[in-house]
Amino acid sequence: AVARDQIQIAGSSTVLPYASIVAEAFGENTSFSTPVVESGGSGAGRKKLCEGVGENTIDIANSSSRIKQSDIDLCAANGVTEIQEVRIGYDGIVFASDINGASFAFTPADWYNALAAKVVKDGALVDNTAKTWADVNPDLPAQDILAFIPGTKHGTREVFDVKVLEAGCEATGAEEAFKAAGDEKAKGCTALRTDGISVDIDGDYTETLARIDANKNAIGVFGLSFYENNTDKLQVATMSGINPSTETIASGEYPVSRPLYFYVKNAHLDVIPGLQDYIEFFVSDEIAGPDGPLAAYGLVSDPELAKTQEMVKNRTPMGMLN
Amino acid sequence: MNIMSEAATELAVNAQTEQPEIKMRGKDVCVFYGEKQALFDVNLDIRKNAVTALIGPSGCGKSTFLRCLNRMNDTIDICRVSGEITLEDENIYAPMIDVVELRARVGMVFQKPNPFPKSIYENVVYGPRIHGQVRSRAEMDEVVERSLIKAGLFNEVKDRLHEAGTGLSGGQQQRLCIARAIAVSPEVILMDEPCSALDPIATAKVEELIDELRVNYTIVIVTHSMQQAARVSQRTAMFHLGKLVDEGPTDKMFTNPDSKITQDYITGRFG
Amino acid sequence: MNIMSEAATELAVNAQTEQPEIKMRGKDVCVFYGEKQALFDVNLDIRKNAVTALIGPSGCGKSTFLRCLNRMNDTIDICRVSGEITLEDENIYAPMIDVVELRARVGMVFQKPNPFPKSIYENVVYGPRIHGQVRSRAEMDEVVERSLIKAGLFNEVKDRLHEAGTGLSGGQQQRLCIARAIAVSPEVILMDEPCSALDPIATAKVEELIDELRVNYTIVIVTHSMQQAARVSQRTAMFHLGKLVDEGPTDKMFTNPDSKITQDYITGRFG
Amino acid sequence: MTDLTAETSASASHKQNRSLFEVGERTRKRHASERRFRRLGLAAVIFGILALVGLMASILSNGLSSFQQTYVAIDVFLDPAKLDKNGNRDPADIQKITTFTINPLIQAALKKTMEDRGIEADGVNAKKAFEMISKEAPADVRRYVLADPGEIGKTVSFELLANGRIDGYYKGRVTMDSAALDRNVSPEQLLLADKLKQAGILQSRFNWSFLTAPDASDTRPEAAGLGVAILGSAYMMLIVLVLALPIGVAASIYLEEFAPRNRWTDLIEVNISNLAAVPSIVFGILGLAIFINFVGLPQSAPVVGGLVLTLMTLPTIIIATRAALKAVPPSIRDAALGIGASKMQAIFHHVLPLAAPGILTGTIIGLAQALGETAPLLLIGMVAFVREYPGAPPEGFFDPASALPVQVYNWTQRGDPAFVERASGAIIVLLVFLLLMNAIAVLLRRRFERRW
Amino acid sequence: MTPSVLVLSVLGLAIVGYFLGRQRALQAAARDGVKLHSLPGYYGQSVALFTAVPAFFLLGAWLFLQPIAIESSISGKIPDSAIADAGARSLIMVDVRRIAKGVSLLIEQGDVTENELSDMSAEVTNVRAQLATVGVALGSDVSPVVFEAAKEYRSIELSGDFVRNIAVFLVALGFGFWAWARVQPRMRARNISETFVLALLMGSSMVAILTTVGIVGSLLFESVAFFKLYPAEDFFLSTTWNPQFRGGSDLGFLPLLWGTFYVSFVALALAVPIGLMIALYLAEYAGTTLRGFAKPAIEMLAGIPTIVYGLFALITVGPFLRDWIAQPLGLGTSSSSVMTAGLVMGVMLIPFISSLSDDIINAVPQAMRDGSYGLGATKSETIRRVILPAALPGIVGAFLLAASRAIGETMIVVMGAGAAAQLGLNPFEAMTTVTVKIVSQLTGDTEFASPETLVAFALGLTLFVFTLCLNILALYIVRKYREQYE
Ligand SMILES: Nc1ncnc2c1ncn2[C@@H]1O[C@H](COP(=O)(O)OP(=O)(O)OP(=O)(O)O)[C@@H](O)[C@H]1O
Ligand SMILES: Nc1ncnc2c1ncn2[C@@H]1O[C@H](COP(=O)(O)OP(=O)(O)OP(=O)(O)O)[C@@H](O)[C@H]1O
Ligand SMILES: [Mg+2]
Ligand SMILES: [Mg+2]
Repeated sequence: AVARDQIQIAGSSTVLPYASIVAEAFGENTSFSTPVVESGGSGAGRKKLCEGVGENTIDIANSSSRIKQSDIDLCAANGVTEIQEVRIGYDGIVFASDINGASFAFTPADWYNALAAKVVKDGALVDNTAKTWADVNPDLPAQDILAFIPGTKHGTREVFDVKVLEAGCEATGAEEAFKAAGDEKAKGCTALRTDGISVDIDGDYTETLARIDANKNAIGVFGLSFYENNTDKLQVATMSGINPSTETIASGEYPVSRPLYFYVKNAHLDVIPGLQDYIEFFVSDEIAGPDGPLAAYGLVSDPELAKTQEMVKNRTPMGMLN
Repeated sequence: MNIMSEAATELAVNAQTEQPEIKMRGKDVCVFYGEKQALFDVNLDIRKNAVTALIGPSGCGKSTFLRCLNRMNDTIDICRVSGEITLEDENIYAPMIDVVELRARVGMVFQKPNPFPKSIYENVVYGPRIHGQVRSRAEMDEVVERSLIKAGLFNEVKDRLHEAGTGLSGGQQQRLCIARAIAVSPEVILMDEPCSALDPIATAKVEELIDELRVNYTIVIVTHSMQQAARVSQRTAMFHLGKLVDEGPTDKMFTNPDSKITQDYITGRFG
Repeated sequence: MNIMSEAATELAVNAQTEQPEIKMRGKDVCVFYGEKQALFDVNLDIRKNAVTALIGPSGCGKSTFLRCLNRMNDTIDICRVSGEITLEDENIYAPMIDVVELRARVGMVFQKPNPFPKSIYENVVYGPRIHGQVRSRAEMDEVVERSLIKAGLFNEVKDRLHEAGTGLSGGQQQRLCIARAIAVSPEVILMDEPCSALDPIATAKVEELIDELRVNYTIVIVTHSMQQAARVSQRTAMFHLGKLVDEGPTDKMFTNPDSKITQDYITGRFG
Repeated sequence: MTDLTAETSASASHKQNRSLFEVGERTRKRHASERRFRRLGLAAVIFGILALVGLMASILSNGLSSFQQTYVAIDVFLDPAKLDKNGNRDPADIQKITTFTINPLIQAALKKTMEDRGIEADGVNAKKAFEMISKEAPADVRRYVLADPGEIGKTVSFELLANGRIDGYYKGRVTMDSAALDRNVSPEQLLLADKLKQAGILQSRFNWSFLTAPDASDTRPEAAGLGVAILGSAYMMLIVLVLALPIGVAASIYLEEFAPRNRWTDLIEVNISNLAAVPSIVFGILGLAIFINFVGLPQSAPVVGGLVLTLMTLPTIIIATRAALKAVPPSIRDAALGIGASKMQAIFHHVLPLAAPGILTGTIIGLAQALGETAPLLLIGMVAFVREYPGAPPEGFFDPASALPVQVYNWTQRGDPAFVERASGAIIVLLVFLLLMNAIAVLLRRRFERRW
Repeated sequence: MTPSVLVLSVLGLAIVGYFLGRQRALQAAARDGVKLHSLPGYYGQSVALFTAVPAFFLLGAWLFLQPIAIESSISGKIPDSAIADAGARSLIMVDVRRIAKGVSLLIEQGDVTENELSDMSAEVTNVRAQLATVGVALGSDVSPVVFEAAKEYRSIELSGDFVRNIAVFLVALGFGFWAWARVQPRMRARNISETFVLALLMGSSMVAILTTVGIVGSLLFESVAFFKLYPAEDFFLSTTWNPQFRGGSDLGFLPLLWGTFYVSFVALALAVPIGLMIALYLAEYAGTTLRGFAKPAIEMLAGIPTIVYGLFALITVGPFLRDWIAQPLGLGTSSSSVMTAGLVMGVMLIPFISSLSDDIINAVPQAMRDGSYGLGATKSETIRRVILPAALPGIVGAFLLAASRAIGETMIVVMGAGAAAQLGLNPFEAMTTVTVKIVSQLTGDTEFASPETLVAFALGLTLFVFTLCLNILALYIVRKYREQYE
């Protein structure tokens, strides 16, 4: 059998749009076939990557979070010893509501006080009873709290937990209270109320948008690029006073964002036609740079892109996880 | 068995000498299945409290005529009936007639025993219940007992009234169907070859029952067996190719029929 | 018709005076359906080139015996047969017997006409084809014509050989089934109430046919009609409750049977 | 008559009779309940049909517009200075030109066309005007040039796709109001589009490429098509048909006609009906484990999808086929056996043709289910962005492809609202597929039924 | 000769055998003047079958056993020292196989000749790069030991293949000849080929069993891994479902099971009465025209992709129920709810109930209806009191099929009922089902080897066992009540 002539990519559905933009441009501008980009989740993608070396395994896994040690171990056990880790940029996570509704300016603490199961009131942990945003923060509109947040399957939820809830937990002093109450790791910070005010969305952003359409006073969590495609329906809220944009995120001012990655199986590099070209193409300035199509679509360009380009050129496999 | 059928014949003779009372009457009955005519101008009187047997070769229209008598033919889409059939001088094919009530008064028992897949008790009580003839549990019990006794089945099944009716033997099932028909207190009972699926012993039982029922009901029975007709009926009507060819007291029909066809049929020249 | 059946009786008498040749023979045949025994030690000889009628009340085991003769009972899972049945002195229940071949030699016609839903031509030619008896188109045409002629159907259908067999009338269908059975040139033809679904005219036709076929084939026929048995058969076997109670030349059986049961049955005391 | 009735009823021995013409209170109630029941039944039927009509209407109203597409007709000068710097028309060199190089050519062409026609672009600069053309356009031009390098240096007229928002404007999805809020399009651009339309530069026509083109990335909804998905679905249905039908029928024949009734066949029976209840994603798990990891078949290939869907549809086909076999009157079997056909011959010559209509129905239901299924494909890599057409069978079965439901699923997830319309369009195509299959089944069934 | 060519040539032999066998039968019959037992084609078939089947069996067994045999012999020759640094022995063997395959490819493409190969050694040549040119990927550079092993692997394999080809051919020819020689008019050729067909039919029915085995197998392995990471009693008994990214998740099965039941219940509560009424109306009342149109139209409902239903639930039904029922009654403000998903799913299930029940109702013997009409019952009385009870076992079957679909449905639940796993009674609250969580945990961003992902397999297995029990119950019910009429 002659090797397959298409690059096979699998993994995160967050990275999928970017990967498919690049794949399309790659197919258009080179003599190689357009790569096949599967969605199916970061976890499954990394698992497929680590299935082994060979034609019927994938070449690249997209991931919306860093690879885990367990995945690396699995890879090693299956003979996949060299993996490159390529960070392609940052994904901004924004909070948006219906365009015709009230505008919001949030802080992580507001979100914590609105959604957490237990909040600090007068120095004690009590059950959260806030009904409206004004109950949480008098500066916010007196609108019923209803939040559509990513379900626990989404990598976005992890970012939301860390960058918003835990930050808010700390800011409101709840973290200390949890620790004082014997919850060493302050796991209570990410425990959400279950009275229907915070709604997990296991689907994608289109579902969140449709739900906002059906519940005009709700606030949803979106990716920046999704929001930018739907600015006629959604208005974005500021976080800690910063308006989310590719610039504010790149500069680190806007707090809620996360890096996106893909992982390349080095063993396939010279085997699958165009694989090396593809990854170089992906991280090239024309594509992943601040003026490239990815940035235009809402990916926040990585300020350290040059380093990545260098690494890709040298095929440097990733080292130990730190 | 012989004794019984002789007794029946005797009774029939008596009945004839009395003023006959007509329960149902067919006047110029024609039946069409779609294009095909199955009955041609049948004129037949059914006498009260007597057993009338319809005989004739296969496909001659016996069942068709029988099913006209309680308008069971209505369930066949393509079937059209013309002429007049009266029950106590009311035309049952008149437009304002309520078929449901008609059928309560003219019950039917079929060739193949067809008990409902329910308990014996439920089978019997089904008719009275839909007609609102029973209200209390006690009334139902009574109806069930009475009907089963009349059908000569009570002793055989009294301990298992709540077991499935379909679990009975063929002959018992047919008697259960008769009990079910009796339970709504009909005036006329139509039977379409009620014994053709039964073994000889069960047949004898059912024939005996028919003879007993004659006292209270008017019975019309279709049969293929000349012997059976002779045994159970007082009057016999002979059909051939959709026409009523002969009709009269059973003993006369079997000894000295008017028509050549009947004679040939009875003596086995054809059929 | 009368003339015909008288002629048949005459022939039968002649046949009797000759040395009878036995085509099939049942020895101590017992049949069980699961736990239930349907036949008890039946011993019956089927004579060659004669029509043997099996009579008896419903459920007595006529069909069961008939179906043993070409092992059609094999298709019923719960059916077990003991004893011996021979065709020309070969035991057809011997382990090495090929049922398919047996059934080619002992054909069967059923109560309800069951032509294949194919053309008349295909119906007739099917048997010869699977048995490799025809190869060329011409051979097929010939077989079809010959069989249909023998079955007395050719003139009626010769213009529509390629129309559906199911489009024929009941009597024609039954004759088509007979033609189909004849087409494979069997030695014995079994018929289970072949006329019970037919009208008198069709019945007469089929009976006539049976009489003609007797010259070339051995025929066993089950019938409910005493008249029919008298008309078409040379020998009659009477079954009752799974036992063979009487057997002999038809005319003797109908005038002077050995057993009381037969006499009662024939004279219509029961059944 | 009433007199007569009175007389006879008086003489009746065991009960008094009413005239058949008087309808009792109770009977009237029974008739009323009869009518109610009947109406209830009719209402249920109407509910079912209304549900269908409602769903169909919503699909059609959302999706029909995807069969129309807006194009921009302009003449592009294929500048040799940009496209062939060396001037030797060497295909290897031309191969290296990128869409980024071509962009300015189109931008210039648009500007020139507007100037030639005297169209004023108030408040829309050349770059903004160029944005009204799809990002697919340079790729079209590049393909054209690569196919025929001799054209370099000429001015060629192109029909380029308009941007999705402009297209949406003519389909009512984008309005002046929404454009004011939309970052991707401005009201000025829409005004310009109107002018271009008047000048005949912008035109709408039937969108064949929706049926033939491959999928496109999130930035070009206007270029996305169903070509690969239709091929993929067709390949998979072919595999399902070729495998599931014979296996299903064979299994049914065995179970219905030959198998002894015992614990073992009970087990098979329970198994089959249980497989019908297994969530479809579990079949995906099975496919991944067996066909890809164990057998080593490729990812994203229709062959794997077809195999998985085969396993998924088998129970449906078996259940339907068994019912159809059961419904064939035993007299047919007897007839065949009676003239010396073997059991196998009786079944294959007579029973099977008679059961064919029922088998077909079951097959169609099974195929319909398989045709609309996404979840199992998720795990075997067919829920993917695929732009290359799979090759011709049989090799094509092993090439990556997507499928119609996958395309629906993917498109409903994308950010650009133009994809919603595409997804509905894809559903329409899917339903047309279904109707086609049904029509074929109906035709076949007619053929078989005529032989009854 | 590759296996596929071998298969084709054996098939060719079989075809030749067919004609020879047929001819011999005809000749023998003509010569001896005997009738053939079977049609001539059957003799041909029997020869063809004897040619092909044993050969294929041998080939199959060989293909299965040869690699195992070679593997064990080669793997024994690799010194432990070569393995210590490069990972497990089995991994090395994977490389050996891959290199052997690649080398064959190289030779096939003419890049290397056999002679060059025997001189080639991993120290001098960059085997990895060379193999890459033919599309064979290797995880690392090739050590000499491994390369030598690969060469040996290849040579044993080559000779093995050679012997295999010869053996298969001999078997085909031998059995074919034997069968051919055996052909004589009285041979029961039809029985032989029918026995073979029967075996084929039986084999097909085995596919269902194999599928089940495959499903259980592919679920079991990962399920076991899951239960090693997460206590089984928590999974089965805990009432909270709350997966977390950083571990410490609660993965209680009960809320999902409850959601599954609740949603299915609502769906069936809509679909069963409506579907049944449709079936009754179409079977007992409707004229042929309405029936001819309505039945396929309603069946179309089953063919619409579920994602369409999902969107319908999300955009239309959900908000409608919230605004007009849930909020006015004070039952909640959620637009995604058990009710939404249930009702929409109910619509999808209608045809399953109506079509199957329709067939079953039509199968109720006319005698039952006649019996009831003969007693003076109206049509609806007959339907309610006689037909429905008689058809009940069959309707239970239809019900179960619909229930199975309800349990297995994903898209409608995701979009209609939401993703919140909770135990609650309020039908206007969001809930979720087992199937939804299988899909979302499996396609999520959590790492694969974590309990949060592996739980999907445990869920699948549990659901499988569950539906199996349901089906056994159904079989029992149907058995018990079947054949009441007939
Ligand atoms: N439902 C029907 N549709 C069309 N024709 C029918 C139908 N029922 C009966 N017939 C025809 O009407 C004629 C009379 O049939 P009927 O059943 O009344 O005969 P029968 O005397 O009862 O016969 P048997 O003794 O066989 O029961 C026959 O020719 C028959 O074919
Ligand atoms: N398939 C079967 N399973 C169980 N019992 C059967 C089966 N077929 C027939 N029997 C029983 O065997 C006995 C003889 O039946 P058979 O059909 O031979 O009677 P018959 O004389 O042909 O009756 P008929 O005149 O009604 O056709 C009957 O008691 C019948 O109930
Ligand atoms: Mg009749
Ligand atoms: Mg019989």
